[in-house]
Amino acid sequence: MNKISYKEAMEKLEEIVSGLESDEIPVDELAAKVKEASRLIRICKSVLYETEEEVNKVLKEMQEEKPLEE
Amino acid sequence: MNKISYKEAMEKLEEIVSGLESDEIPVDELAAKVKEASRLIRICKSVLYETEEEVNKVLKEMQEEKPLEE
Amino acid sequence: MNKISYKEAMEKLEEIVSGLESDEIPVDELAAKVKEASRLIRICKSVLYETEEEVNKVLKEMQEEKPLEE
Amino acid sequence: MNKISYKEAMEKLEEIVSGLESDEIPVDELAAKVKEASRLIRICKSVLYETEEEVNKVLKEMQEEKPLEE
Amino acid sequence: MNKISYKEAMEKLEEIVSGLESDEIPVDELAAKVKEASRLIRICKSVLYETEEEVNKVLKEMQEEKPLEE
Amino acid sequence: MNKISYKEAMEKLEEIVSGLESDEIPVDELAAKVKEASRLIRICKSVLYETEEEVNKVLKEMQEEKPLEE
Amino acid sequence: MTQESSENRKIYSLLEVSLGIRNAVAEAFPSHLWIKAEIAKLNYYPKSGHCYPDLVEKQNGIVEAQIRANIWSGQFMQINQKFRAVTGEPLKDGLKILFLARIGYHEKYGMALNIVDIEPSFTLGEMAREKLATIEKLKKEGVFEENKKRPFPLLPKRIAVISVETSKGFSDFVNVIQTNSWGYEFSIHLFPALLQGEGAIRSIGQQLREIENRMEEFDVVAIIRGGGGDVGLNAYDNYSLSKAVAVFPLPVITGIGHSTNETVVQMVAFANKITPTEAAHFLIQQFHNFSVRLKTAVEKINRASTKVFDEEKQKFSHLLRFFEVHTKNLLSREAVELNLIGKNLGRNVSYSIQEADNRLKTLSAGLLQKPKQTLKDQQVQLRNITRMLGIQVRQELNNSTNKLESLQGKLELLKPENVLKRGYSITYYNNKPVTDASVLHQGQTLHTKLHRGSVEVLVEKVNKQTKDE
Repeated sequence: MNKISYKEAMEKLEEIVSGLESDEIPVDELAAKVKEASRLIRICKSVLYETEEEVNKVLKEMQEEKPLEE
Repeated sequence: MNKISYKEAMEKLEEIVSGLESDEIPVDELAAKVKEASRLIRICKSVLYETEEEVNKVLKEMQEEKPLEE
Repeated sequence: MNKISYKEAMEKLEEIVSGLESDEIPVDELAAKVKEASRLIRICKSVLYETEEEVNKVLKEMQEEKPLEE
Repeated sequence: MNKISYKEAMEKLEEIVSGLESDEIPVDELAAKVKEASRLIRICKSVLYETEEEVNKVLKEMQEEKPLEE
Repeated sequence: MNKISYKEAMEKLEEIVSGLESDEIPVDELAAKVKEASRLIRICKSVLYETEEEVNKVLKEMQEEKPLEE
Repeated sequence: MNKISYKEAMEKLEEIVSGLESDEIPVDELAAKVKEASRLIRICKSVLYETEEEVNKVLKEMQEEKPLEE
Repeated sequence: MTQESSENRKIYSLLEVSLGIRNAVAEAFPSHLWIKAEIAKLNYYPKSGHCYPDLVEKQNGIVEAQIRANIWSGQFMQINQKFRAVTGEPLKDGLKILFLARIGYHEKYGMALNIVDIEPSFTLGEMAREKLATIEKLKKEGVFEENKKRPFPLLPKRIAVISVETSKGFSDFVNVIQTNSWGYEFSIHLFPALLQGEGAIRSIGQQLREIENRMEEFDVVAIIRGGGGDVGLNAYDNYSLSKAVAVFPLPVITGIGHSTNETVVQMVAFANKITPTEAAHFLIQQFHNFSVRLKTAVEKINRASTKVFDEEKQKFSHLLRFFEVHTKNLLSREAVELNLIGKNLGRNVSYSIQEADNRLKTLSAGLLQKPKQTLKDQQVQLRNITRMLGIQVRQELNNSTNKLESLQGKLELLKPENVLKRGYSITYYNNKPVTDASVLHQGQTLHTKLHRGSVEVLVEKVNKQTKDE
């Protein structure tokens, strides 16, 4: 589950980034998108820097906030 | 006032601009149109400013966290 | 006095001028017509002036607004 | 004396002159007609003069008004 | 004496002359007719003279009037 | 003596002359007729003379009158 | 040969028999022989320096022959050194060797081959042959590349390490991983195993199975061997171990030592990283890669959003400029038009007035001329009439005078005196002129008047005549 989460997070992040780069994201949605990106980055960072238990905690928190799947 | 989205505001602005460009706006309505444009620009600026604030905040937060290194 | 629109005033003016050009205005009415034209020109000028003032004010306001950090 | 309009005066004047030209006016009435014509001419001139004065005044006023910047 | 108009006088004169031309006037009446003609001529001349005087006066007046500026 | 008009005199004269010419008048009356005719002639001549005098006078008067300016 | 059967038979002492065997063997194998066999167990005793290898010959994995051997310490060192120099392996269990040996029997120790020399090139060939066979078999089975094709986790965070806890390799590996200066957090789980020699095959295999059972807990497997130098690696050419690695469901990273000759396990592993340190760095590198992607994403977000902001701001200043320029243009255009209208108005009005004035002048001129002309015409007419009057009157008078004179002339001619003058005479009777002779009678006295004077005339004869004569 963890594997999928952060991998998905990276994919979504890069999707958002390429959306941003191709000017597909309207200004109205920019903040939301960047926030979402930030959230995804936090997930990814947690995998890089946190211990396994901490990562699981972060992912659990994140998923409680908002599910990644949209 | 912020009920209107950035995109809508921009579209309205462009409408006004193309109206001016094709001389379709009578002198009588010019001031009103420019006022309207000003209002729309102010709305857009405010949206943009808020978005920028928010985005910058998020980006700053992101960088203040353990930074990514190579 | 400003009940009449710029457009209407312009149309009336053009009517008077073309009336003059085609010698359709009797001498008896000439002074009245010229006075009327003068009045219309003054109205138009005043509309133009006011519009300019207003537009300048709006544009100035727009430029004086706290610019977004760049 | 100014009860008569320029137009009426001109019409009468033209009638008299064309009467004179076609020798339809008897000598007996000649002096009276010439007097009448003279009077009509004076009326017309006076109307024209006044009109010109008035028109010039109006035009001068118009030119003295602060012109709009171009 | 001026009861008779120029026109009537002229008509009578022409009558007399044409009477003379067609020998219709008896010698007995000749002197009287000539006298009559002379009187009529005098009347006519006087009318013409007076008319001329008057016309000249009027015309002179007309020319002396301040002309319109050109 | 002037009771008889030039016209009557002439008629009588012509009557006498034509009577004389048509030999209808007996010689013994001839003298009387001739005498009569002579008288008539004298009358006529006198009328003519007077008329001429008078006409001349009138015409002369007419010409002596101040002519109209030309 | 048990004790119970000693009565009827010649009984040999053990020594006798043993000496007999010894002689027989010495006789049968008088000189050294080149023999090939597999070292089942080396049995090296470092203390004495002697080595007592158990040699076997296997066929299809079944031991068909077995014999003990010995290499005395004096030779072992030399042999082993030479062997190692050539094969990269020390003498060890499982090796196939070609050796020069004297077959000897010792009463006390039994049959033994005294190995005096070993030909390392044979073992090398055997090892190479075995390795090749393993590779070929794996390829034939289509599993050779299998581990390499495993999806490598984005982040090899949870590492199952097969190693020896006390080994330098393991401690190097752990050290590099845990003390990475970037703060990457790994989780390492050690699965201890033998990493050298024949035992390694089984031991590693076992741990691999253990890891496979708990596969969900790990991202990657690292086989870490260290401190053992270059020796003892040919277990890694073993088919079963190689296959186990090749088909392992998680990617396997090897850090099993410097080998000029890659072992099959290293070949089939997902990544072969020679040393434990390198393996550790490889894993850290994956974190770096991930981190770079993240960093790139952040930078891109930063750049893209900055670009969006800049562009939008630019739009605003363009819009502002546009409105400024455009409205100014529009207004000044209108102003120009207004001024033009004003000028036109002035010109047109002046023109209209001028026109009216001209018309008035024309009429005035007509007025100035025509009445005078009329008056002059009338004067001329009047003068003509006057002249005509004079002429006519004079004519009339002349006519009358002429007529009168003509009558007078006629009358003159008809006067009796003038008739008598021409010789005519008038004859009267009784004072009546006689025009008819028939009324006269002879003898009558008639009175005849002549032009001058008169005479008394007596009628002598009357001649009657018709009038028509």
